[in-house]
Parts: sequence; structure tokens; C-alpha cells
Amino acid sequence: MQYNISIKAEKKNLKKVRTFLENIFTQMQIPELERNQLILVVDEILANLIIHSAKNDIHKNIDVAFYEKEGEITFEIYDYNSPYFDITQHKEVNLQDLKKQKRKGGMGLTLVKNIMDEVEVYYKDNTNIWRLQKRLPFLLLKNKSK
Amino acid sequence: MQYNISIKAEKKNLKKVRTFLENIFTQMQIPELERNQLILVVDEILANLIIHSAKNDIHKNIDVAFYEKEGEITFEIYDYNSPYFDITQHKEVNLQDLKKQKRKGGMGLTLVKNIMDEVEVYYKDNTNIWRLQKRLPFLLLKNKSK
Amino acid sequence: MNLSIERQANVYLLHVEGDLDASSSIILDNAMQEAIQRNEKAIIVNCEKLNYISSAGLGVFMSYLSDIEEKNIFFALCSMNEKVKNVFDILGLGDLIKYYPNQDLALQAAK
Amino acid sequence: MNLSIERQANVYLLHVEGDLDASSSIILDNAMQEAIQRNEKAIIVNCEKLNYISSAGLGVFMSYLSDIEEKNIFFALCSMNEKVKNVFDILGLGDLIKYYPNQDLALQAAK
Ligand SMILES: Nc1ncnc2c1ncn2[C@@H]1O[C@H](COP(=O)(O)OP(=O)(O)O)[C@@H](O)[C@H]1O
Ligand SMILES: Nc1ncnc2c1ncn2[C@@H]1O[C@H](COP(=O)(O)OP(=O)(O)O)[C@@H](O)[C@H]1O
Repeated sequence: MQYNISIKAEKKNLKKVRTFLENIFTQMQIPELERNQLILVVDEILANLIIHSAKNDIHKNIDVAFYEKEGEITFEIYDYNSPYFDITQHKEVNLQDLKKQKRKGGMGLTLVKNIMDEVEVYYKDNTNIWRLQKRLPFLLLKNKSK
Repeated sequence: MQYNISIKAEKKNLKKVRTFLENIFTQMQIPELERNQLILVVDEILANLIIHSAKNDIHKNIDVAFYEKEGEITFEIYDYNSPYFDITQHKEVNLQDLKKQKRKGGMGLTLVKNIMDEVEVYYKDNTNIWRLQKRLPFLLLKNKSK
Repeated sequence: MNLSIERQANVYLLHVEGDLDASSSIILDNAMQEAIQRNEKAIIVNCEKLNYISSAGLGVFMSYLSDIEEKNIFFALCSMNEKVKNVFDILGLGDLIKYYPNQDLALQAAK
Repeated sequence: MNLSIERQANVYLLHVEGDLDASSSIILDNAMQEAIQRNEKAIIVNCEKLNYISSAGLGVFMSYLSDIEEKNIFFALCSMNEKVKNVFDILGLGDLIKYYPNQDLALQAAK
């Protein structure tokens, strides 16, 4: 079972994606904290793509795919609006620097990397594909007990 | 905003699709009766495709897309497992005939056609694309009042 | 979906619960077949707790109407919620299948 | 998201409600800016009714920490639900921002 949601690059759509995921995760009986972390991760990436990549152009599309397989959650987020984003160049945020610089941003990707087991971006057909994975072993137990 | 759900051709997935749509339609504040009709329509087509087209082969995929635009609900259902299905050849069910023949099936497409404003199947890239549309004018009013 | 059977005098009461779709209709099918084979005088299907029905569920009833007529069995559905009744009505099944808004009315008619 | 302001003695209490994401964080930003400009002695942000926070929301607090320090303002967050606190903790923000599990403790500390 794979779920997709396609949105226009508008910040007000962030809430819609969160509600969409909340529904799916509740159905999957993922506990509240994990549910929130997974939703947060997608919210962070989408916010980045809306702001830095699509630059709030509401005619631009972003697609989110979600599936679960053998106890592993995978998100794929398709960004059609940016050259290759080399996430391997991204460094963990330094909070003291952030404070000194009075910057409002800069913590999103750090959060994402801390929550997920795997965060990769690869570039194909002019598209940055963000693949985010997290193992939730209890999902496996639940499936087995069926 | 477009939603997609991709399932394996297994009857037990019908319930999952219904729950998925129920969540979206509840969020859209579509009233209960209309919500049920829309869910029913997708359920009927998917059941047909699982049984008649994918023949219960759980390795076969079926995709469902959903979007709303200007007060019109559109479903697109992608069937990769069947030659062109010419729906224009389908005739409204005759209940007396059904009773005489003791058939269990035969009412699905009639239901679908009665509920939706537009039911078409077109064939492209070895795929039957079922497009089902229904106008729900009150959605338009809701959007305007935002 | 869940089925339970209740007897009231000469009436075989089938309570259906949950979702009746292409996946679960086989359960109803077996129960209907069993009820008809027992040569019951009256079969009433109480749909009070039926949340959802698709054509596969309604098709089960349709497929036994001829047998029911031959065997002179009283057959009726009752107590559908608004959603389920709406599907029943769209297909015009009221012309072929008796329907009562509650179980008491159905039981009275069965006498 | 919704914001409301409450005064308690020398404390400027900001109640945040709903979802604090990249879309709504501008509202919080304006309120924080306003509070700091007023030369308040103490600012406490009560998060009891905050349902969700992303880095955009937390980033607003981060961006004012230097100003707050310069102006010698007491600043703390309090009463986060488990989800919100979890995000705060993952980033290790407890090292830079005072946090109290309830408003009374925060008010006491502000004295
Ligand atoms: N898809 C993208 N395209 C271009 N630049 C990006 C993209 N995503 C992130 N960035 C850059 O990476 C930086 C770090 O991202 P992040 O940690 O999420 O911080 P922020 O909260 O500022 O978005 C951003 O400030 C931005 O400059
Ligand atoms: N995708 C399909 N591929 C092949 N045959 C189909 C397909 N969909 C429907 N059919 C045929 O059309 C008939 C009418 O469909 P329908 O009214 O839904 O009745 P049923 O309840 O038997 O599926 C079916 O009995 C089946 O033989």
C-alpha cells in the first residue's frame, strides 16, 4: 500500500499534509510521539522545499509518497524545482552560532537527520528525490500477530 | 491537492481504501450520504478490477487518484491488468433478469453510473484509466466563503 | 463483518454487523444459504449495525430471491442506517425485496 | 495558531495555541518582537495549548535569545505537551532556553 499526496508550493498546505499523515499513522496504530516525529520530518522538508526551492511559487508542485514495508517507514519527496541538493554537504546545526547570528532557520535538517535512520537525496530526471527512512520494529510485531 | 493510493489487487485492501477516503472526505466536510456514495463508487470499481481484471493476483497493482477542483470531485483509477474495457457497451442492470439468473453480481457499474455525473474509461499505455466525476456545488460555496 | 443468528417464534433473524463488501459478502452468502436450506418459514435480516454495503452484499440477497419465492419463505430486510438504505434505494431494490424501518414491523409482517 | 497575552505582576505571559509551523511562525515572531521592545522584565511562553511545533517555531525563540540576554530579560517556556517537548529535546534546546513543566514554576523562577 503506497500513499501519495501532491501539493502546490504553498505554506498553508503544510497543515493539510500533516492531517493526511496523522490519519494514516493513527490507522497504523503508530504511537503519538513517533507519529509526531514522522509528521514533523515531512513538514520540515516540505517547508524547506516550498521556501528554498519552489520559492513560494504556488504553481509549482511537490509530491510526497509514503509506504511501509517490513517494519520500515519510507517517505519519498519529489522536488522538481531545484538543482541537485547535496545533503552530504549539510552539517549539524550549531545552536550557539545560531543564537549569535540571530537566525530563525537552520534547525530543520538537523531535526530530520536526528529522527530518521536514513536521509538521502538523489537527483534523477531533473528531480531531487528525498528518501527518508525509519525502522519501527513494533510495526513488524503487529503484522506478525495478525 | 491530489491524493493517490496504490494497492495490491487483494480484496482485503478494499477496506483500507475506504478508510483512506473517509478520512479525506470528512476533512473536506462532505456530508455523510455523499461521502458514502463517493466511497462506494471507488469500492465498486476496485472490486471489479481486483476480481475481473487482476483476477485476485496480489502481485498486481491498482492506483487510485483523487482531486477536487472547482466543486468537482474526480477519481482516476488505473488498471494495468486488462485489455481496453469498453464501458459504453455496458447496459443498466435489469433486476428481474438478475433474480431469474440467480446471479450475485451485476449491479456494481449501474450503481456507479447512477451516483456519478461522468463515468469514462480510456485506454493509454496499456492502461485502462477510469475517470469518475461528480459535481458537488456546495464545495464551491465553502471555498468561496474562506 | 460479523453475523449473529437469533430465533423469534417462527422467524430466523440474521443480524449483520460492520462492512459488507466484495471481501466479506461470502460470509453472508453462507449464512443465507444455510437459512434457506433449513426450510425456515421466515427470514429477516436486521441491518441495524450494518455500517456499509456495496453491490456485492446486495447481490447476495438478489441471488436467493428466486429460491426464497419457490420455497414460499417470508423474506425481509429491516433497520438500515441512512447510508445503507440510500444504496438500496439507488438500485430500486425496494421493488423486489421487502423492507421495514424497524424489526418489530418486520416481525409483524412475517406473522 | 492563536496567541493571547496575559499579564501577571511583572511577567508578560504569552499563551500559544494550535500549530506553530513555517506558515504560522510569523505570528509568534511579531508577538516576541513586540514583547521584547516593551522592555518587559520577564517573558514566559505558555505552551499548554500548543499542539504542534516545527523548527520554524523554535527558530523564532532562538533568534531572540541574544536580544533577550542583552536586555537582561527573564525568558522561559512552560507547559509543553509530550510531543512538543520531544522536539525541543531532540534539538537540545534545554541548554539555551529555560523550560518549566508548569506555569507556576516558571512564574516562581521569574521572581
Ligand atoms: N531543497 C533545497 N534547495 C536549496 N537549498 C536548500 C534546500 N533545502 C535546504 N536548503 C538550504 O539548506 C539550509 C539548511 O536547511 P535547514 O536545516 O532545514 O534550515 P532552515 O530551517 O533554514 O530551512 C537552508 O537554510 C537552505 O539554505
Ligand atoms: N475491468 C474489467 N475488466 C473486465 N471485465 C470487467 C471489468 N469490469 C467489469 N467487467 C465485467 O463487467 C460486468 C459488469 O460489472 P458490474 O456491473 O460491476 O457487475 P459485477 O458486480 O458482476 O462486477 C462484470 O460482470 C464483468 O464481467
